[in-house]
Amino acid sequence: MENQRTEPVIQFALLEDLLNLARANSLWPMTFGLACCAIEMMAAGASRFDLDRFGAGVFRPSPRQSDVMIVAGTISKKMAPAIQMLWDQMPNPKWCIAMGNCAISGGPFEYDGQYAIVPGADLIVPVDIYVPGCPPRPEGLIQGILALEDKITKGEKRNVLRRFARLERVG
Amino acid sequence: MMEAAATSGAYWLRLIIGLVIVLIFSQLNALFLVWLERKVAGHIQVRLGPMEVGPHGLLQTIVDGIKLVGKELITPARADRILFVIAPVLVFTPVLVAFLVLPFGPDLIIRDMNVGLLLIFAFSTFSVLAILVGGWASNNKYALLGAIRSVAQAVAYEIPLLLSVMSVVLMVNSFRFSELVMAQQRVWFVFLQPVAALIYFICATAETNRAPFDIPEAESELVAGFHTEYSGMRFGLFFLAEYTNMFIVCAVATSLFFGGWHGPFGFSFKIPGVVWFLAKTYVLLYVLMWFRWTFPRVRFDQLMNFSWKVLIPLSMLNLVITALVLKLI
Amino acid sequence: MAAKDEALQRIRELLGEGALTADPDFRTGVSWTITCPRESLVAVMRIFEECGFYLESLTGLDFQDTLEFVYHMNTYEPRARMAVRVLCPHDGEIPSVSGVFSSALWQEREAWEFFGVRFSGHPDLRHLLLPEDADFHPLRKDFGTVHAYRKREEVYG
Amino acid sequence: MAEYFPQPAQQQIYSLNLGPQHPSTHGVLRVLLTLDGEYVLEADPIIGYGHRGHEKMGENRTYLQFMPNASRMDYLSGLLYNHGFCLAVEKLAGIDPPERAKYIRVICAELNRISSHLLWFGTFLMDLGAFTPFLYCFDDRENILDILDRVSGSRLTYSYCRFGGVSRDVDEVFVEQTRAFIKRLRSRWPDYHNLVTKNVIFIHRVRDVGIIDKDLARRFGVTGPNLRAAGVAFDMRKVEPYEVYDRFDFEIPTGTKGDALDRYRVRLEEMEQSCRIIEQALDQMPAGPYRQERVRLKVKPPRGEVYFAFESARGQTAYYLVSDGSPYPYRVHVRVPSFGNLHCLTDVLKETLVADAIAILGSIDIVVPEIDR
Repeated sequence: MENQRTEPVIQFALLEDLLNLARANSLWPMTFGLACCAIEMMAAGASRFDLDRFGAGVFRPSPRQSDVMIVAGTISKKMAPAIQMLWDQMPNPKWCIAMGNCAISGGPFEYDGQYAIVPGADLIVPVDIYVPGCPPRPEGLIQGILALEDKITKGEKRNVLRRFARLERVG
Repeated sequence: MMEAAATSGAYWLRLIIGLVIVLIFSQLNALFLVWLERKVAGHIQVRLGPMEVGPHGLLQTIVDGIKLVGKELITPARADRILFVIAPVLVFTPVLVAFLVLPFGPDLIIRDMNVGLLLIFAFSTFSVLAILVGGWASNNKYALLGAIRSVAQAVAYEIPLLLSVMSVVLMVNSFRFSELVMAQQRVWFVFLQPVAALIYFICATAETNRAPFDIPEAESELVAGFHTEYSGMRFGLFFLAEYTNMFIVCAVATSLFFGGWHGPFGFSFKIPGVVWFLAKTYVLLYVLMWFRWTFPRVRFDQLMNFSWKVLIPLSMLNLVITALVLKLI
Repeated sequence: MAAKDEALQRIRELLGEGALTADPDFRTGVSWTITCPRESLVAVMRIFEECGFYLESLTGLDFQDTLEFVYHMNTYEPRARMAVRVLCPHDGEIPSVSGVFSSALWQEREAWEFFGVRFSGHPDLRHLLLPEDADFHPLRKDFGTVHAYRKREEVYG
Repeated sequence: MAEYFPQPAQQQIYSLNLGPQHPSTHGVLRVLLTLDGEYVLEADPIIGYGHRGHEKMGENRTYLQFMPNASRMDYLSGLLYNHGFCLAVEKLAGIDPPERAKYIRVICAELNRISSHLLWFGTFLMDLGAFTPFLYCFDDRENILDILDRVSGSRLTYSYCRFGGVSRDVDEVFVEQTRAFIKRLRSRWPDYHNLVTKNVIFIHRVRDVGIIDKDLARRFGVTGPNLRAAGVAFDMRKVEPYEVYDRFDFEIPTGTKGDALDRYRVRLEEMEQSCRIIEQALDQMPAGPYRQERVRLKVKPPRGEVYFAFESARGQTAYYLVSDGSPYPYRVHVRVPSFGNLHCLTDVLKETLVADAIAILGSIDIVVPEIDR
């Protein structure tokens, strides 16, 4: 009963699924690095790892045109308001990946009496995916992005456009 | 021929069908070009480019388009609302007009006007206006800087562009595309007018804001240039217009200098004209992409100097020599 | 070696022999240490400037009884580095050397916000690394967690 | 629309906020530009967006616990910082690592220097608008990361050097891989020169742009390749040879004018010199232990201080350690080269174009978290 009441009057299930599928397979990250992890983010976009294969290699410099914010590095207290502003400038729907231990919990820089950093991106913006590591390897970031895709399509099996999914179904 | 049929229903039908085809073709073509660009860039840069969505990522740009449609459209609080909304529409409409006169094949011209060439250049200035409006209305310093740069660049490069085209027009004595192409049945004008062709191609690169002349949207300087504040499909329209513009300048180059629908030196190898035309256009498009992924960006004052001090005198000289030679023959 | 010897000679004339300590083995990475009273700091720095030195690093040390600022000077010669050490009470002021070396402009801003000692004569003493509204001096030993807070002679005595 | 420009003649000067999120500020730098049209009248770099309090952290942990911080300051040349910190502590505590360890450290440090310069090369060209060299450099850089990854277990933030040696010994595969990499890198130079150095647009963009001359460099304490481009052959590896650098035959490349083109050439030549050092070190590397067994994990240096300067990829870097005789340092201060290199921009950026300002910012090679510490 509870479920029925919250359902919308008009069902856009198919359209919504299609949109989610499109969104999942075209995640444009923002060109936005904070510290060490930014280099691994660049490496993930570069030749060997090539995020562009998954349609996530279009690094947009403007927050207005990006879908996912990869918080790559330590968030200092001075930087935190800028990150919040960038997040607010991004158009909906938008996602956030906290890349590296610093963005997850302050990482190696968090201790009693630390005055300079914000321990965790989730304190200032809603985070969808956490990618641990100091810094995470590019493979880790790629897995994080794939996990975000699965989250958007509400399940790995439903991301029918991805070649991995097709291969798995055959095999 | 057209004038006789003007009153009949067949004429209108033909125009409407043509418009629909143009709309669909231009959109699909732009999407395909974006995909091509990403693949070309990928292969130049020892990587693969889009691979996962569709075979070799063919569906990638369609998926991108659907996603852009589903994005929130943000109008900045201090923007000039009306102009801000109009600009993306303004940038795309003139692009469509150009398709009406492009000679895809001997029978594949929607409207073979006697001022076809002029029409294209008249409307191409429109996109500069749209960029200016968009950059101005965003109320963002980066966008405004990009818009200003774009206007200055367009003013500087429109002149040598038209001068180089004029030398071809002098040889044919017509602005009509079909006549321009027919004149190249035996010899393409690129062999008779190599300087004009070169100048045209350089200016066309600048006109479409492509690297190395991409200073209006110079990513490392002006964030995203004039479309910094645009989100969702409004940004998508700017993006599609850029690629459609590229197609148009290359198509014009094909019909002016590379023989349009003709094969080389009168041999068509039984291949339809439209295939020749598109093939040549895509080769030129590939060259444009090749430029982009090879060259660094020029500086603003260098760009201006190059146009005013090199290209304009050179194209002027070329025009005078053409006129003299034509007079002597 | 000319620049180093010339500077040494002139500082010896200014401050007297007692202010100089040599480290011939270069064990601490500094060839000469100059203990300088606050009021002659600018004069010493001017000598260094005229002899072709540059201000390599400016940092402070916090002790229970005093603050100490260390200016590392270097020139483009082997083993030429010299340290100028200035003592300053916790609520004192130090003359700014930004008029002599431009690099001191930022380094003094940093030292000010970290140690809370004003540099008199600095044209633009704003926060450098900390947020603009920061009202603490993090490198003072009474701020945050530190392992030890000692008197000066416990470390250097 | 009149309210936008009420008095056109007086409104021509405006300020532009470059960063902290901007594609070419290399992290979180913010530069406040005062512009007249496209000309920069004043530039005020505002730093501190990456401030993590490294120096404060040094005061409440042991020397070994501070080691990971060392490589996270300048993450592009993390091993060099790690190496320098180990050398500083060893000097303070009087530890002498075995010969083999010294050679391993030098080889890895120089590999790291090359990878740092390669990344600079890529990002500099990206600032100039060329995207492809960036990916070529990353492609080459991955090979270095493979080698270092294999011996140290980390791709970016190494803690490979330990007090009295290195954490693990290297094997034959390491030597082979390193030699193969040097061969590969040398075969790539013609590509880079064809793509970039001989490119007319590139040369016009960087020649006579952002001149940092000797005098300006001295006033602001500019060091490293930026200083050498101005014609001063000042390199800690030659001037105050540490580790085993005095046993190798290498040159210090210098420029003449100190413009962006000189800085570009100096860095390219430095990569080649690093290759020479690595080759000689590989040839001379002795067998033997790779670490001193007697070093305690909790190093306890005697009372005193040390100021240890070394050459990182960006210039002269120094650790200033003060010990009170306990296993915890009393004070850790780091002299970072990018600090001075960035500060001199307040002078250099004056009366340049915005496009040039970006090119200069790219050419001096800064790492913002290193400046902010």
